[in-house]
Amino acid sequence: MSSTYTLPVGPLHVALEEPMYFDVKVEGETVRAVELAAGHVHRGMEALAMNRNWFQNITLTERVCSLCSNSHPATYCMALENLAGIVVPERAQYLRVIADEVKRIASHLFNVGIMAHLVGFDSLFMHAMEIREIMQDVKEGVYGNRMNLGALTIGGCRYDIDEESKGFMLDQLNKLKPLVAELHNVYDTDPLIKTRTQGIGVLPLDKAIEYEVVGPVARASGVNYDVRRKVPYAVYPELDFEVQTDTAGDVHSRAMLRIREAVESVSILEQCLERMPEGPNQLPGFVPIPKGEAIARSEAPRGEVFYYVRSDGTDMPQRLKWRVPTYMNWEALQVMMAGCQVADIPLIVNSIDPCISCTER
Amino acid sequence: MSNILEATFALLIFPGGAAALALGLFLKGIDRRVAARLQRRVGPPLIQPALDILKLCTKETLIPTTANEAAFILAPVLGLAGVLVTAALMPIGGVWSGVTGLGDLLLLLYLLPIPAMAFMVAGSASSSPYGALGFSREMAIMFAYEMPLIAAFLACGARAGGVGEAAMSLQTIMNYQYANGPLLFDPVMLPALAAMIIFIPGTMSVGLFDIPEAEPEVIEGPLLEYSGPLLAAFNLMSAVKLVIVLELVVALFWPNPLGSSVIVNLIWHVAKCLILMLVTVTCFRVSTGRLRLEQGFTVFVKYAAPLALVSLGLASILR
Amino acid sequence: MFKSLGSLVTRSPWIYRLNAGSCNGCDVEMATTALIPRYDVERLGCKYCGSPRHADIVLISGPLTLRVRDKVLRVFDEIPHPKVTVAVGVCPVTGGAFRDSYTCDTALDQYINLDVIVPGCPPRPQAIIEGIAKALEVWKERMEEGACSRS
Amino acid sequence: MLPFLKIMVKNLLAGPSTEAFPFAPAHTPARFRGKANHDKNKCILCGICRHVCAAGAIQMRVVEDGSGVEYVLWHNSCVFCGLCAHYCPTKALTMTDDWHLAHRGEDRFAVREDSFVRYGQCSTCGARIQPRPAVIVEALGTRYPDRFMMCPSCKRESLAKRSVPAKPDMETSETSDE
Amino acid sequence: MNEIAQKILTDAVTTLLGEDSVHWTKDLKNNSYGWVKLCEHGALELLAPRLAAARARLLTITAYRTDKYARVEGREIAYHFDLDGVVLTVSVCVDEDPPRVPSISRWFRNADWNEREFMELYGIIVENHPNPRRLFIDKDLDSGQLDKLIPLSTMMNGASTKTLWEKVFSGMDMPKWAKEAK
Repeated sequence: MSSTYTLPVGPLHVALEEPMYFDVKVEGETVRAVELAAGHVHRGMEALAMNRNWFQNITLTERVCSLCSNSHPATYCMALENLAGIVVPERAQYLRVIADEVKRIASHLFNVGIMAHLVGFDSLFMHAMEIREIMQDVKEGVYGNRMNLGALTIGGCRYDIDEESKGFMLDQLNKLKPLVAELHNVYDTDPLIKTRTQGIGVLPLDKAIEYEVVGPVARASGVNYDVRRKVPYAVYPELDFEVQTDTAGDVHSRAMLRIREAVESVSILEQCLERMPEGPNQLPGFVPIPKGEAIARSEAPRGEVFYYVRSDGTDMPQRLKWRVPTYMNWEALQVMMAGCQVADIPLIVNSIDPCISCTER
Repeated sequence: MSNILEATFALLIFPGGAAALALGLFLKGIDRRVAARLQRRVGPPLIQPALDILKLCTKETLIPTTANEAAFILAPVLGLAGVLVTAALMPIGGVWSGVTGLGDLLLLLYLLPIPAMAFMVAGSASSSPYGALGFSREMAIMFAYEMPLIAAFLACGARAGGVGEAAMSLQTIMNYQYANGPLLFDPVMLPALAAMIIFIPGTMSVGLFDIPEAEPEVIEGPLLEYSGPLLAAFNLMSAVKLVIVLELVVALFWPNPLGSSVIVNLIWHVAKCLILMLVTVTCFRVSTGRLRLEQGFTVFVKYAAPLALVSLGLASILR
Repeated sequence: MFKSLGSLVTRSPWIYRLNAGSCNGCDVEMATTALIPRYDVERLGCKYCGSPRHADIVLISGPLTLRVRDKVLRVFDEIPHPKVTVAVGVCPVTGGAFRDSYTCDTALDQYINLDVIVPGCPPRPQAIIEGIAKALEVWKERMEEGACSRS
Repeated sequence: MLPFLKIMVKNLLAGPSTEAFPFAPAHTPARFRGKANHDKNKCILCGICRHVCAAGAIQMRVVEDGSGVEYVLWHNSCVFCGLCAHYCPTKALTMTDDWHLAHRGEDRFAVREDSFVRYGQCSTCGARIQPRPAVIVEALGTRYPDRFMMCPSCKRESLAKRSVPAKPDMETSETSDE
Repeated sequence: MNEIAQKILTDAVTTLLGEDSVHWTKDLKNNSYGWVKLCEHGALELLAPRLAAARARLLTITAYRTDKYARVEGREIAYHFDLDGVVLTVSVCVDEDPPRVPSISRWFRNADWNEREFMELYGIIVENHPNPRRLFIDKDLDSGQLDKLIPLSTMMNGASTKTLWEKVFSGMDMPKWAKEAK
């Protein structure tokens, strides 16, 4: 079995949520080379964005990717607000943070759940997904949809949290907390999870810097970069949370980091619900967008999201460009996958929490 | 004449053939239902495996153009036939003593790998890289689990037959147990039992050892290209294989009947198989994930085989 | 005879998920529907399968991008008859938010007959289950007509 | 040693967490964004819903005799974002919590919100004006409801007739009623 | 922290392009954004190594037409760099025909994908690119899709949408109001 052969992974592969094509050169069970082919989910969204007006783009950017569907319109609105000098009411800023963190918890739990599925531990996958359902219920109950919250508008938020939904949210968080702690323990101590994920897909610190990876992938390798702290936005400067980092840089440490971040997010949510001031949740009327250019960044579940907007004074963007975290992380896969086993490919790919629809737009 | 009739009956109706199929599907149904309960689900109805087979039979059969057609079709058919024959040979304590003169362990050793062989032929015949990968994995894991299996066989034989007297007949082992109590409660045989308990999920490819058919890695391996009735044959094969493997372990370690009534003994036998399956298959697959190939290999070589050898050694010395 | 067979056979629908370039919202919801205890489609006999050759019901999501089109159609062709197609989300029908993109071939029904459509962006799991139930009706009708072969 | 075993036992004791659906109705939260509902009695045909709709799910066409507009919201194009309802000035468009939209493929063009919005008529000359639904007129509580129902030219005329003693600020506020 | 990074970036730019070549803005949360305009792309090859030496990282690259509908010729490419939370945007004018810019992937590894992207979307030639293959768009499509933008009116009534809507209006069934009217 020493001869090398090519194993096509994808584009429509069960282990991948989305179409992505890898040509994996395999020798026996060991991976010798990986080549990526992208573009299956390229929907030409940047061209679409230039042909839709400012309002339509709120919805369009939300459809870039459904797992971080709140970060996109939030960053887009922030870019527009930077451009037009709009001051968002404080309550709306809190509401935005709440929407972001709810999505973050759900997204991280989804990722660690899928990891369990990929090592064949379906019961643990189901357990993690059941925990995620608590957050899904929050999304459905407070926002009205399980994936695309539709929470944002230019100059504020479309939804408000009244006493009833606040109580509902706190109940759900209380339900969630012990379960996430238990899940953390399972992932931390289960011998199978450990044997399958520790020391796999290692990305050392110097490589992480060289490949300029972002988000949990970078933080698990020891890069302390969280947009929420580095480039403060919304009300993050006033909130008390810690940026999670790790040094191992393997599949296991990335998963653990995500669970720890979910725990931090729960605490952020509680702080927000407690401190949220009274006031309007959005600016009245329509705000004109002047000519100019602006940039906004935010921390999506997968890492840094970057938006660049350029307006020529009409009701459509002259150019709307966004860069998503996975775009930065893809290339680092070649470092992680070097010399791994066939069985580890899905695990390593999943550990960067790939969002192909984000990347290819 | 009556011998031939008896053998035909054994092959087609009981305990091979129809009875084995029914028992296999029943066990699979229970397995799925209990697994669902352990995962906080309701689970499918008990007859679900049978419904699946029925459904598959109404589906179209697609054969990949690049496949070796004859091997592609023959693999599941021969695999199923092989397990059905094997099932007819399996003795059931107090009910059926196996086809006389045939129920010996050496023959079983030849027959047991048939399903794995069928998988391998299927994997290589389908000419897909995943099939090939599944093939090589199945082969590696088979070599690994055959070792503890043979060692455990020998240990039981040695315990039942004594030094120098190779008791390579299941009947002898069972008779020994009827006389001296089941080997299950024999401390000397405990390591061998442990090895067999690791062997069952290994040969059934569940839990830690779900390696050849791993869905996210090799997309169900050799089964990838199969559809319709041929896939149904594979599913039936694996159901009957489950029955054989469980019956084998029951025969080796606890074949003792409950009384003289055939019906009671039959129910008792099924109950033992069921409990064994719940522990070694259902709970095992629900509470674990899958190992990498070389890790799975290590489990058999490093733990299961030595355990069985310990029993073999003890059994040989103590006699 | 076909009648009783139809009602028995449709109790074992195996599901295959086909992503034609979706934003992954529908895919995540399909995975949720198919796999987690809260919705437990295994009650209905559903099984989520990894190979298209094992499938009976195909859930399609996404606006069918040009790059993935041929691959989707090839995989779809590998699904044995009788099969039932369910469009999850509006993208396969009209493109949804991605309508008229230069890379989207939008109307999937030019290539594949969509038997059931579940609108939503993404539809909630219960709606997907409803769609699967509708698909079972379609399948049953086909079995009763005896239209099992490749048409 | 095996932390999951504990969860497994707990699962077994807790019993299934499966919802009864599809064998019983499913719970739907009040805020759920299901299909949009268009109330023709509130619509003033301002078109903001069509303007903000990213999915192009709303189309309005003047019918042949010019008496009104056929308003179609096609659920197979709608992405259920709710922006139309958010920006609708008269709340003629609302998001309902109805998610039972799964349908057969052959019905794909029939799954839509369909209404006919009749144009308003100038109370004086009978010319075609934007709809002036009673609900809206009441809600606005305009000081000169009769003038509100006029076409722009009749309104101008009516204003001119009584413009001799008119206060300028009042007129500006009236014109904004339009 | 912010000031230091801002100073490093300013120095890197001004030593090459002179004082006042970088213009700083702040958003409401006091984050700094620097804007540099390069009217001649040769300077990019000199600026990029300086920024790399200052340990800035490339966020992304945005290419665009100076006029969206190409009524006026001219493209610009904006390179967005980040140093410890401070963003510096270097806009490079690309006026020649055919448009061309030098590759900066020698200094910034992740420029690779970005450059391939605007290569295929705007038909801009990148000189010395290590791997100039298509990235996202299908080989059946022409490059420069975003270069020749279709005006909104055509877009709104894109062919496929139009056919679909004709079917909606012609109605597989009669609308309710029409039935009532009869």
